[in-house]
Amino acid sequence: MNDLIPLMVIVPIIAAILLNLFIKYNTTIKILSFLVAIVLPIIPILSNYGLHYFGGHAPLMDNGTLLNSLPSYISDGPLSTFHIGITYSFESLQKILIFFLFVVGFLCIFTTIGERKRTPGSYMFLMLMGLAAVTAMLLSDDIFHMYIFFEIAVVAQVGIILASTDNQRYEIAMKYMILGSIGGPILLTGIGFLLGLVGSVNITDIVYVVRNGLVNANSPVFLFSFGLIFFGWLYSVGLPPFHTIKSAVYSKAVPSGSALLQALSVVIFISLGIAIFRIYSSVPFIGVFIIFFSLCGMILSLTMAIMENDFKRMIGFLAVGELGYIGLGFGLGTKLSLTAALFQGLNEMIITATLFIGFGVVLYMTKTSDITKLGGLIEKNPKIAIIVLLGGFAMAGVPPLNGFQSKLMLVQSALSDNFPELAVIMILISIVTFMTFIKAFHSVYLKPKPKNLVIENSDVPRSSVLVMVVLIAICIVLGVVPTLVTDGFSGFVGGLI
Amino acid sequence: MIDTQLAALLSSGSFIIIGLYAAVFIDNIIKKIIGLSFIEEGANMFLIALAYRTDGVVPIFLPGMTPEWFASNSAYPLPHALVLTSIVIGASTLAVMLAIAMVLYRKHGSLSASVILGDKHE
Amino acid sequence: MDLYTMICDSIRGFKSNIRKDPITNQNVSSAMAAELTIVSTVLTAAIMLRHLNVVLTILIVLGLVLYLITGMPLISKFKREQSDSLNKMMFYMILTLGILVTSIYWGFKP
Amino acid sequence: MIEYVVMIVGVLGSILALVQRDLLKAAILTGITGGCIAFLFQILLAPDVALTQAIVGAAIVPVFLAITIHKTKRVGEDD
Repeated sequence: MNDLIPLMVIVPIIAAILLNLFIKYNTTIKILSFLVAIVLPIIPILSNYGLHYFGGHAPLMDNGTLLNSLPSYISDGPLSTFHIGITYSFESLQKILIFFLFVVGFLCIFTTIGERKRTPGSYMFLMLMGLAAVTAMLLSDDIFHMYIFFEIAVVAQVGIILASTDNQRYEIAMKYMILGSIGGPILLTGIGFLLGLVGSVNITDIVYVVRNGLVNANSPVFLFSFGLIFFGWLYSVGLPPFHTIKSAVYSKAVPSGSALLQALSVVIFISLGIAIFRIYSSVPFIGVFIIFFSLCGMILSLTMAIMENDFKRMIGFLAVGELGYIGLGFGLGTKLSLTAALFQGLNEMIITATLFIGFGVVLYMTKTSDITKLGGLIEKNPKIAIIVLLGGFAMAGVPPLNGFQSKLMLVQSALSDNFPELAVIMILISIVTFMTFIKAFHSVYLKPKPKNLVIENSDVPRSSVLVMVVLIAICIVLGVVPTLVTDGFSGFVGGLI
Repeated sequence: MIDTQLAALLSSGSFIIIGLYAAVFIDNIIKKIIGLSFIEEGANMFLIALAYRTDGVVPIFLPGMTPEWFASNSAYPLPHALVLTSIVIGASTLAVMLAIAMVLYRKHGSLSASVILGDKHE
Repeated sequence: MDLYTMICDSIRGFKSNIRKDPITNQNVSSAMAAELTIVSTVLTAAIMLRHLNVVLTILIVLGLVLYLITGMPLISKFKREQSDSLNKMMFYMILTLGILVTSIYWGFKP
Repeated sequence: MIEYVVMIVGVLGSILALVQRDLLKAAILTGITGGCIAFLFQILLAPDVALTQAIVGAAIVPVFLAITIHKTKRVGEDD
């Protein structure tokens, strides 16, 4: 049913507004947010592939009676194929990614409900609003619509940071907003250049116009718009020079919030990246730019992660560094590499959620995130230690977990595209990731326990453990049967190139 | 005399540059935020200036106009619709930033960006 | 021999460069790991320029080797530059924007 | 002719707002710039946007700024 497509955006928004109304009633908020979160993943499974035209504004081509009543310079020209209203397209990529995004969102909401005695309604509001915004970005076929929902997602992200109890949250939120208020309008200016050149903000129309030579794809205006939109993309995903602020953002939020923030970033990365890839695929050097910034992101974030002593910040840097892999896949631009990049994005969402929630348990128990003051926690709860270790294996790419499959695909695509150096770098970075993770794991769990370490809450919330088990189960399933999702992704990529 | 559209584009560009200058070089955080609002307004004005048509009419279809005449004389209404949304988004972002600035002032007792947004906690 | 002493000195210099944190073996070893990661990945990435021009690649790789070895404790500089200070973030952001727009607008004009 | 004058006033107002030491004056000058931009939107054939911009840029934003300045500190440090 195509009518279900807009519901994926509408349901979370309405639920968020309702939660804001019932902000005084704790039980109502718990029940309502739980119900909404459990209903959300069902919607993308039930709905069919297809397009949804808002307000019924189909292109003129599809509307015979209206087309015949128009003068011939409209009905015969390219104008008749233009999309008049906002269009949502729902294909295999959207189906898989939105399903897993909602699953991660559900697990984060579930963790929050379990960890806190009193569930804050405004926090739930922000989480649902962020979910709705990135879903709209993924569904939308309209680059300005993406910009609007991206700004909404930024405000929701800032709210999620502010909802934590960290001492530095206001400073980081302010920095993120200041940088965002420069990155956002620059993205808007790039969209403006594109709009002035083409006259439409619909991506399919822009691609049609560029492919058919109606617009000179080498004109300085087109290239300039590429530069500005690319800069906005760098800001929105946290590649350099924004990797420091992005990792700071991850490290200042509540752990379940950080898990959601990383999921939001990945989806923003993929949706805007696909838009850029589709529009500017004729520009010859687009891959060079994307590969350069992705490599910088991987190297800089990884080296910063090794040097870090705060495990929240370390996981934040690792998460940002992993985003570089998706960028490399986009930069290579072959069918295999794009499929691998999308798969890697999906894996990253799940794996980083595991790690954030797993180390969040440590933070919950000891109230400190400095690894020099921690140690010996494996005696307290060996189960969680094993789950976190599995998450680290998945992130580093140890078989048979899902990270291995996507990284193997990426390495293969780099080799087959005559870039063996990229393959070498990917493997190197993967090794260093593993080393960094083991350093954190060793000093939190294996090192002898320092004498002055006080364990304040020794009872770990069951919900967190359950959530981690579910996430690791997803990791293993995707690692053993990767064709569950890669078939859908490669089908989508086949239509893209 | 340069025509109106070019002048509007130039002034929107100067708004963006003034705003960038303020955001980078001015230390006071309220003035930084004012500069950011100028960047936002410059981007909006750029979109509106793109839609302008010399000797055109407002894109409202009035009785007595033929569709052909309207199509060849009116300004392009799509950017207007986009800018309406963008203005509101800009104002709400500004409000959030000002609210955070108030909290930061209460915490640090200063409005200087190098004091409150520096690197001293590392 | 000269080169060898230089590398040894720079490794000894790590301890003095990481003065902010309490000095542990773990800190020094992680700094060295980061240093080696940067050197190896940057050199490997530089080889990718062979798709443009082989002679240029050899020159650039040799230059990078010399630069990376002579300026050996790189990581402390990197860490200082990537701090949480807003001014540094803003500086690198404007730098990136400038380089991006300039190279796209003038460098690639056909 | 009037549009060139308004543009110059708007750009000058933005520069003046940023060099003020008294932040309240800066807020008022921001309002003047917002009003000039609203007027320019009217000239650039976008009357509907001009209405919104007049409300947001000339009234709401300066009031927000003034409230913040009232709650914090009126005179900025030297910069």
